[in-house]
Amino acid sequence: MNAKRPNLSVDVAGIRLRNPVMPASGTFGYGEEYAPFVDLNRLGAIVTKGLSLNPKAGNPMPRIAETTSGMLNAIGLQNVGIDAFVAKKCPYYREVATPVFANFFGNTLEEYGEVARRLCDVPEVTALELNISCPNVKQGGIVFGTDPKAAAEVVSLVRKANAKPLIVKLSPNVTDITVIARAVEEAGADAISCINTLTGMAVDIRSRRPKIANRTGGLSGPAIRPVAVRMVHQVVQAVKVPVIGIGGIMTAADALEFLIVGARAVQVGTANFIDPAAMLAIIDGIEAFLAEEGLDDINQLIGSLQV
Amino acid sequence: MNAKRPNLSVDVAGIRLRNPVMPASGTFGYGEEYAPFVDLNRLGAIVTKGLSLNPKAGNPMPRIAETTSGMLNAIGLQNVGIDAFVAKKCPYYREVATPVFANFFGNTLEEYGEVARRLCDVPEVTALELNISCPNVKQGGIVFGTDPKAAAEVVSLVRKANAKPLIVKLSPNVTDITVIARAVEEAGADAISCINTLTGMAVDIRSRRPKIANRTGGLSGPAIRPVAVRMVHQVVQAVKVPVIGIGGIMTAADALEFLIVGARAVQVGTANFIDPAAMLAIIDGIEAFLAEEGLDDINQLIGSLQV
Amino acid sequence: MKNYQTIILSNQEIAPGYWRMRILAPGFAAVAHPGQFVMLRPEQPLPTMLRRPFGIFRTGCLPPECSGLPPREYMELLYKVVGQGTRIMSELHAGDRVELLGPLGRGFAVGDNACAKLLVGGGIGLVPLFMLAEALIAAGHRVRLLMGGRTRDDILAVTEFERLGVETYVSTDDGSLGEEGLVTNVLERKLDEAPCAEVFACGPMPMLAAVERICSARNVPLQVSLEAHMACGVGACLGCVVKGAGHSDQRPNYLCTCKEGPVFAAGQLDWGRAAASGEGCAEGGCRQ
Amino acid sequence: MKNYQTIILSNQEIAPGYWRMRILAPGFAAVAHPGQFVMLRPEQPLPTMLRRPFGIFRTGCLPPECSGLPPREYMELLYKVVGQGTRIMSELHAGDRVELLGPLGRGFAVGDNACAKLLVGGGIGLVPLFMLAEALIAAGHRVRLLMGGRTRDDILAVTEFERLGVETYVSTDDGSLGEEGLVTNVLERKLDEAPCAEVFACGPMPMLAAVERICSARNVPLQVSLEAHMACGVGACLGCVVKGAGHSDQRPNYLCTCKEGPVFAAGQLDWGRAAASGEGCAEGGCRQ
Ligand SMILES: Cc1cc2nc3c(=O)[nH]c(=O)nc-3n(C[C@H](O)[C@H](O)[C@H](O)COP(=O)(O)OP(=O)(O)OC[C@H]3O[C@@H](n4cnc5c(N)ncnc54)[C@H](O)[C@@H]3O)c2cc1C
Ligand SMILES: Cc1cc2nc3c(=O)[nH]c(=O)nc-3n(C[C@H](O)[C@H](O)[C@H](O)COP(=O)(O)OP(=O)(O)OC[C@H]3O[C@@H](n4cnc5c(N)ncnc54)[C@H](O)[C@@H]3O)c2cc1C
Ligand SMILES: Cc1cc2nc3c(=O)[nH]c(=O)nc-3n(C[C@H](O)[C@H](O)[C@H](O)COP(=O)(O)O)c2cc1C
Ligand SMILES: Cc1cc2nc3c(=O)[nH]c(=O)nc-3n(C[C@H](O)[C@H](O)[C@H](O)COP(=O)(O)O)c2cc1C
Ligand code: FES
Ligand code: FES
Repeated sequence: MNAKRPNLSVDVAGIRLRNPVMPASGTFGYGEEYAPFVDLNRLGAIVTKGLSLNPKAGNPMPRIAETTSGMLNAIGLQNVGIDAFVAKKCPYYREVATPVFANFFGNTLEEYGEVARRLCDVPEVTALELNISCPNVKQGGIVFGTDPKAAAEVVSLVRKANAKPLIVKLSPNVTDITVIARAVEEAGADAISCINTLTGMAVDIRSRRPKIANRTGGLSGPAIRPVAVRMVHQVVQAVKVPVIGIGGIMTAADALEFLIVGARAVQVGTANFIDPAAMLAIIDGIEAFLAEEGLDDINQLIGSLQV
Repeated sequence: MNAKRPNLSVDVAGIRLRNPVMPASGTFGYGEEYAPFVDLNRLGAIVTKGLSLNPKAGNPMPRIAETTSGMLNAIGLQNVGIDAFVAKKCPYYREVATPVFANFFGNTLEEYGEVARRLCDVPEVTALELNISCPNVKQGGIVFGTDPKAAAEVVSLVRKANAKPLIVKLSPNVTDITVIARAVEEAGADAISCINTLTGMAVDIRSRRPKIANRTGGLSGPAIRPVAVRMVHQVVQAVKVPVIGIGGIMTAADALEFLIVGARAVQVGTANFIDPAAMLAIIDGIEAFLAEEGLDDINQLIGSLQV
Repeated sequence: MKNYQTIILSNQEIAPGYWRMRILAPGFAAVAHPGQFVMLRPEQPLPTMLRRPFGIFRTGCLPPECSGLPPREYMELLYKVVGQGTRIMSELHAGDRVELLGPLGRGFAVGDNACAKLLVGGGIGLVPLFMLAEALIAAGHRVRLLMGGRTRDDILAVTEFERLGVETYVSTDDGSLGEEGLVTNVLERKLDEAPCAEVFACGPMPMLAAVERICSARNVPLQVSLEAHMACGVGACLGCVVKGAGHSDQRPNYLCTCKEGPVFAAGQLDWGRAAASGEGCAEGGCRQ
Repeated sequence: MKNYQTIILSNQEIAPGYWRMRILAPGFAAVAHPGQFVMLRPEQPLPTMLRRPFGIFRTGCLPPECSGLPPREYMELLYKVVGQGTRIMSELHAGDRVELLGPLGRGFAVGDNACAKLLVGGGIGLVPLFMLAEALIAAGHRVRLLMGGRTRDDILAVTEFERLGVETYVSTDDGSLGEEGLVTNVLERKLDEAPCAEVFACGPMPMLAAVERICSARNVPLQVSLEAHMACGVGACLGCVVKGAGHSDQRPNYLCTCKEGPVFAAGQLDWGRAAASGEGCAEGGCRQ
């Protein structure tokens, strides 16, 4: 046995994280909600729920439904809005020694730009995570993240509006994710996180109604993990910037799959609902795995896929 | 209780099926393999494994891996080739009073056309199911089914080569499945079946190798059902031809979700491996549901989604 | 609020389709308030994965045993088998491991109002009322339980309320137990008899909407306990929202059932819409 | 071949990590051949879903009981806990329901060759050899079992073979039981002593490859039982293929492990590639 504990720290978008494990946006509130279960100082980063320029009401109820080894959600990006976030949520982060990634979105290019600008002078926010899985209301609802040109446009705009490290989060609902990944890299992304949820639907057969009011919702959870691992594998090969792997991570073994295909860090989403302390178990499990395998640095494992 | 048994028969591509339940290609062999467990005369149709012009070797081992509520396969479309199919497998179908759908594919336009032609004079084959989830080797490996123009081209070619009812099976690995669906409808498809498998990957964390030799494989099983239901829902609204729903159907309740969103029939894939008699249970379950709901015809249920 | 990794002490069917599960939970009783809930999950590989929300029926303590077993604090659920998750729960045995997150949410507010306390329960909605009754009785209040159900099988634990000293009035839709008819008819009658009252209700949404109409027409204070589909139970996912009073698309007023509820003062909620929607719970979202 | 929906009669750990499961299976014994296998699945909601393949260790019959229970035919598995599926199996109890598909595949061919029979088992690879030994002994053959494992914990059921009248030779990598070294060393010695022999082997692929080299060098007939990841078990999915003799990309010769195997005459297989690949089973695909 290795007496020294293996190094877990990784660099993402120029930020040193104490370990590669962080929550996925929208599944961990603003962090504070989980403080009774998780010592936030043990996480690699905190990722906020998606923020928008104005407070957003979100979708009607019901908003969630369970599916086989997955869940659908159509929260509708409900959030307090960027100003309330800065005023009411950020002060809490001063007590936490963990970098905060602010996830945000917009319905127009201008909105994206404006949110980015308002986060410039917020010292509590270390980096931006740009969610491009949102419909562009001005361009007929086409999702920013499914068109490489629209994706590049929003990324360069945000890039100019705010100098903080910029992570761009990709949608999996595309024919070729590497095209989008390359477009956002060229436009200035410092890192890429993927994947967001797959669009899905479930029906209550008795009432003949969709199980969620919005009809379709985002599928997350272990069901989607193979799709996520595949996409992360593809993106890692297509770009030079670090990639954060997301999708169905429940255990350390799941997280390791992403790291082995080359993800520099991972985000844990749905698992937080099932076990509020899931991320801590994942961090401990990764450390134990490294020790078992005789590796003294997690960076030896990252991208170690044998093909 | 309704004394009369509810009508289960549906029309797909001009063919009357005794019920809407049939196997998904590649999960039921040529039918004969499951004859010890399933009375083939009880099925709506028999769908063969994917056939190609020449016998195809398929991929190296391992070819399958289980994932959470799903499985990955990379069989590589191994098959006996169209001529051996006609000579050796078709005679068996003469003893079965169930329509046979021949699923087939090609690596070039010409191959698609030639297979279709060779199926012209095969009376045992009732309809063609065209699998367009294959890479077009001549056009740099771009998958026929991910590009509306390529998809339309192969469909019209096959349409001309063979007058039998033509079902086109769509790939889910696209940004907007309705674009492909409309393209193949315009090109002459009599029905659309969807979905084929989602591309996925899994890694053995100890050996750091992909769990299947081909690296990526097709994800099937209940994990993908919400994605499949969503896509069927979209396609049903986008086209006029009947749609056959596929993806993660394990139980009658699962099949009913597809029928309610508007699928005229369903295919059962991975479930056959778990329970060889799964399709019979699904047929019985659909019939029982209709009776419980006081419906005397399955067509009253099809497309009954309340939105 | 704690995540217990603990075991089941017993799990028994008490009426067709209704089960009572006793779970070892040291320290739970001291922090649990009437009307709070837990998120539960069997600790075994399962195809369902989200925790299920359940009201806290009661807490208690097993005395030490001759065998030397020390006293054991427990909490109890009463649950109805409605789908896959509750069916799996009903197949668990004493000794099986479960994960229990709780106590969660905001329970009933027990103020100093001296009027009679009317508890209105519909079916399994009875659950959060038992600890409330215990607290009210302990505080010296007169407590009546109006308990409604479809048939006699849906009337649960009434004798346990009676043992506390609660006056109980049972009604069933089919008259198979107690009075025939809706529990809301009984409520109207009781309020007409003695208008100085405070009402606490839990049950299906149509029942709650009717209770709300009855109480607001008479200016009787009302608290209701709602249900909503939940993922996290701690206010993080925003899956469980209901529309609060004055909610509009322009000025959203969302409330989290899990964190700001499940018990709400009737005045906090948007009843117009909730009643119209006919959903099993008021509709809406999380106020920030 | 039948799909049994049946129950477990017993499930016991017989060595660290190795379990023996007895399953009620009327009519199974009459149709099961040595070397065949079953596909098994616990009949309960599970996150894993595919059936797992297991060799048939033996079949038998429980005598009628005083309680009036009639005689009960069963089949027995010996299995090693290696992953989630086998772990879940090890947590099952008598009375739990399982689905059992079988007997499946092609077992050992027992010809009229009069030479001595050498059975070579590596670890859990011992399983299909027991019924083979029974059949060979019954046919009057002299049967020897060469059993290898990493440590003494991997040497199973040897006394049961001895009770049949099989001569057993145990070797372990660490010498903790029997001879220290590889089972293939023992095989070479035995064949040198008495070259008129027929070999039947089951175990990890490197062992099988070594056995094949030893036997083909001496022209000794060999049958091997292979493992492959399986989905259907009946020849429909083509997931379980191995490369047959003379296989090439141009002229593929694929064999289904589930249908044309799991037992193959060594000459049917493509050993060059299989040995080189170092996989847990020979590589390849299904001949049509
Ligand atoms: C605060 C609160 C307290 C509750 N207390 C009790 C109680 O004491 N006893 C009791 O029997 N039931 C109670 N319920 C309802 C209980 O949570 C559901 O019956 C249960 O989740 C159904 O799970 P299932 O898997 O059997 O059903 P399914 O219908 O298969 O569940 C599918 C999904 O829908 C959710 N769901 C289904 N019905 C409900 C519902 N009525 N409320 C919330 N989510 C639902 C499930 O949690 C699951 O995520 C309570 C619900 C809430 C929100
Ligand atoms: C014909 C045949 C006979 C067998 N007989 C026995 C036996 O008698 N006793 C015994 O202990 N084991 C036997 N095995 C191996 C046994 O099937 C695997 O150990 C078991 O499937 C592992 O399942 P798991 O979920 O615990 O492991 P996991 O590794 O979690 O399984 C993941 C997937 O891989 C498959 N898999 C993993 N290892 C193997 C393997 N070695 N062979 C085939 N599939 C595998 C599983 O079936 C599953 O689909 C046999 C295999 C075959 C093909
Ligand atoms: C309830 C819920 C809310 C989410 N909200 C957001 C969000 O606001 N912004 C975002 O980029 N992703 C959001 N996501 C997606 C997750 O961050 C993550 O990409 C996805 O859930 C896949 O990971 P998982 O399988 O580990 O949950 C949300 C997911 C869930 C389940
Ligand atoms: C082992 C296997 C082989 C398959 N082979 C084919 C094939 O040859 N042609 C085809 O169109 N689809 C093939 N499919 C896809 C299925 O027909 C079906 O579209 C998919 O599995 C989703 O359905 P399911 O979730 O019910 O399995 C195959 C699927 C599996 C699992
Ligand atoms: S259940 Fe997640 S916010 Fe209420
Ligand atoms: S396991 Fe399906 S063909 Fe062998």
